[in-house]
Amino acid sequence: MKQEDIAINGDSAIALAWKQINPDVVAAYPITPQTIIVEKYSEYVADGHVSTEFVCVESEHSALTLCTTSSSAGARTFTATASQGLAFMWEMLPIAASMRVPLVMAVANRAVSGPIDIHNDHGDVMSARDCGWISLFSENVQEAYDLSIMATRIAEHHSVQLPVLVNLDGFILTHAIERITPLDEKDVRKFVGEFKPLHPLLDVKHPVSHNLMDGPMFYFPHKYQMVVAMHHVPKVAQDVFNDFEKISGRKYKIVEEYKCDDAEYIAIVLGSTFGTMKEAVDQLRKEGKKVGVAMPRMFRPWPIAELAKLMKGKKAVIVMDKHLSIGSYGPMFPEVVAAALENESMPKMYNYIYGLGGADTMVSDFISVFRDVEKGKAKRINYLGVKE
Amino acid sequence: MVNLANYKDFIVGDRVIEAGNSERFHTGDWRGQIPYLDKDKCINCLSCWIYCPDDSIMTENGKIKGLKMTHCKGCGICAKVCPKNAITMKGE
Amino acid sequence: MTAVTLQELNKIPVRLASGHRLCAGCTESVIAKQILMGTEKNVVVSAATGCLQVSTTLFPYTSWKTPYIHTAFGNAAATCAGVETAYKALKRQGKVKEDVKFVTFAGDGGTYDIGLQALSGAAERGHNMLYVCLNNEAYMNTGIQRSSATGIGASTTTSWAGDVAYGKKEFPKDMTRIMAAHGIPYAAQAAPHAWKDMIQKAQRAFETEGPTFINAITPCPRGWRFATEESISISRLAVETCIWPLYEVENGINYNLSPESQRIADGKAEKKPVTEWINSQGRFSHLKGDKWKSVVESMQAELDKKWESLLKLCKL
Amino acid sequence: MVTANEILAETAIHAGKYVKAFPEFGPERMGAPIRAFARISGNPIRVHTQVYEPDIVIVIDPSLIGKVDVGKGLKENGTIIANYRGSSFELQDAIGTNAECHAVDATKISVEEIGRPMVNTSMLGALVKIRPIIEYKEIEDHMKAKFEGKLKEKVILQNVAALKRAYEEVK
Repeated sequence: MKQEDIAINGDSAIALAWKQINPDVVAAYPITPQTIIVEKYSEYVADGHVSTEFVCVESEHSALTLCTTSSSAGARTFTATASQGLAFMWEMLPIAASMRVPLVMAVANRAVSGPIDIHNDHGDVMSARDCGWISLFSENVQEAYDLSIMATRIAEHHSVQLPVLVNLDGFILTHAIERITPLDEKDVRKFVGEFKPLHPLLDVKHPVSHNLMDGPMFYFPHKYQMVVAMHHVPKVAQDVFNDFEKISGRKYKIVEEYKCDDAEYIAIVLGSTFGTMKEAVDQLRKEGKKVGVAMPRMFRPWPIAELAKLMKGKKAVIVMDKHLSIGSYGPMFPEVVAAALENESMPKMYNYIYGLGGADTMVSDFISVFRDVEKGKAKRINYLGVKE
Repeated sequence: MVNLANYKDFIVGDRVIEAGNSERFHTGDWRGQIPYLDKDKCINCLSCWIYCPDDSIMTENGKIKGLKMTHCKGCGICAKVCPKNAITMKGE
Repeated sequence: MTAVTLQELNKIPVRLASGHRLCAGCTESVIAKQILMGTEKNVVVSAATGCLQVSTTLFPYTSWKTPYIHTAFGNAAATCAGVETAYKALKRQGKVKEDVKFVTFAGDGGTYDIGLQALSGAAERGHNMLYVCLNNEAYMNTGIQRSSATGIGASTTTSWAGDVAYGKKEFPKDMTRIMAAHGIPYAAQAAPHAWKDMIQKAQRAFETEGPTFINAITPCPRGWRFATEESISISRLAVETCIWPLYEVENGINYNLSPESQRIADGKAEKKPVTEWINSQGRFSHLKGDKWKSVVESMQAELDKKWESLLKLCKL
Repeated sequence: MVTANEILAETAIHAGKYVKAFPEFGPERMGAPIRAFARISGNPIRVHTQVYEPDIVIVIDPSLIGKVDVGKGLKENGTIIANYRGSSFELQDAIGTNAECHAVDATKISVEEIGRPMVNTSMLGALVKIRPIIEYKEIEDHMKAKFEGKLKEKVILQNVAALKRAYEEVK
């Protein structure tokens, strides 16, 4: 059934997707700019729109703990956080992943303290990148909504069984009203289906012990088991994307491309910047510049094959990082370079660090990035907007 | 090269579905001393049973059947709590 | 409440299997078994990182014959609360048919220190679960470091007794009363030698709706430095010296002494001096001479004060 | 102001347009001066940055005029609509701009119609008169629908009256 378009901000769109799925358990702790998600969901609970057990915990550490064991117990479980909240959850991130719980967490991406700054960058999620979670990125509110629905299917797939982060840029998407086309609730329920947990704790007739202590002989193989699960993700995700297209008409790919086919210079970005970058690309194309932009739909697993294919034969690749590993590159840059190793020849590679702590980056800034690279004025690492 | 376990032998995640399988792991060889039960003195009060940390007091129909040595770590609690001194600890 | 006799208890299948790797003479498994005898319903066990956890679930072995889960150190209450929340959701939908009870075990480190926030949060939210603190008065799993449950004067590996120090300088936190102050329906102190009292308290806790708390003194031969066979008698001594009075609190208000402590209050049993406690364990050996006499005196004074205050709460 | 921005966005989407409307990013503090942005277009909106070169600037708080450069970045054919007691020429003068300016005494209108200086709805009325990006009727209908059941009918009608008066009175 075709739904009427609605005006909704990113956080509320996440809450709407959750409401339509009606998970068994939601536990969360409020933090800017994720707050609206929990407030809105609390409203759905109060008005009886969902039958979810909704728990307002006393901290993010407990939020993720509660969600992890709830999922282990056999309940479909969602949560959301940002910044310091994700940092406070950090201890539980790799535990949730190694316990193979298919829970879904929205992250309203925000800079990590200090100094304290509530605005958007990718410092929170990038600092959590090695924890074994699948990490999906959205360009706009529609995608944040769509990915929240698709994430459930990806996480719960029996060949995956890993938790998923759904990232949306703090304020830029969380607090911005955009036009989206929601799905019919019945279609959403049918799409996500029933949660079929593996060896749930609450199957008391078959008592199972979850999360034992490993010695060196078992730890590494258990980690390798997760590696194998991650390898399954691109195929599973693309299948889920394709199924989703059937009910929504919206296409999703492992790596999203914009005018990359004949481009000589391409930028690789994450999140809402993909949209702004498209505008920059269009303006440069009017001048006849062969430029393009791409966004990996997921940072974990890192889509090596798709990116290698994308970079083949390009003159230069510009990696735009909204986070900085201080003392090294932006977190995405070495990953892009490593993916390029799959090809016989390497394009020129540049790293731009931009937008930290919410420093707004305009279309004209992105245009100047392409110009500087074309003119050979770019350094290996460039700090956009900082006077060096 | 170290010989690690094969990941394919595990179920998904760090889980064990065979409840109580640690019974196959024998802690009996940790023992420094061994308890001996004098059945004639035993009044089947079950004190040793309720206090044994390693579930090594075998019972049947509420009576002491004997001591199971596969897991007994030789702590001596059973001997100490026995009101009739029916259990004594001796070097192995 | 059903009558508790060893003959009856002996019929209940034991839910903690042998083959666990707790030290010889450790009372943690004794307490865990006693607590689980408090219900014949299905129980999900959770645990904080600690001795019980590492010893009972070393991959690929588990000693638990009942569903068991562990996540981390400082979140035992949240670990249990998550399963309990899932149970509520799935039970309501008919996806789980059985009645299930929830219990979590955590040491004093995981309860008094790093896990306090999660525990307080879970207590305030009213999860239907029993939280058992296995209080062996220090971080035993990592090698006897002091915690806020460690008694004054105890020598630990982070509060050594030395030429100028008498061991841990501070009196322990009164965790049971902190939990009672949450207004939870049931909180109690127990000790493993008093098995009947322990099991009755567990029964009471399992039958109570809402969060319940049992703080169990957990003698540790290795950390307290006494012979392994003494575990049960040391537990008894903790009660006899009033180091560890046995009592229960309903709804944060109604304090009642349990039989063994009641006998002391009634003058029917002797209140033993703290020196007997000190003399029974190697961790206090430096307090035996005259050098730290004043410390021993202050220990006795504090104990007496605490005991009097408890009697007042019990309206005695 | 955030609510006004919401109503504007919702009405525009209802009218088949694409929108990106958002408050200035930052913590919410009652009474502190803030900005809100809206992009409205017939095509999907891709640019996610704040608005630096607006077509229209709406000044809700008259005390900012003369203190803050409200016309900063305004496009060549841009328009300023302000809650201002004087004439449009006086407004132009007070701001110190050659840009097209329109004044409406939204404070007076809202006090008289709503009983409180809640100027949001009045400013929306003025906006759709000067720049009919959406039709007046659409915004009135949407406002009624949005607040139905949430606000008392009397309050809704008061707001509609303020919307209408500002629509008529803006100079």
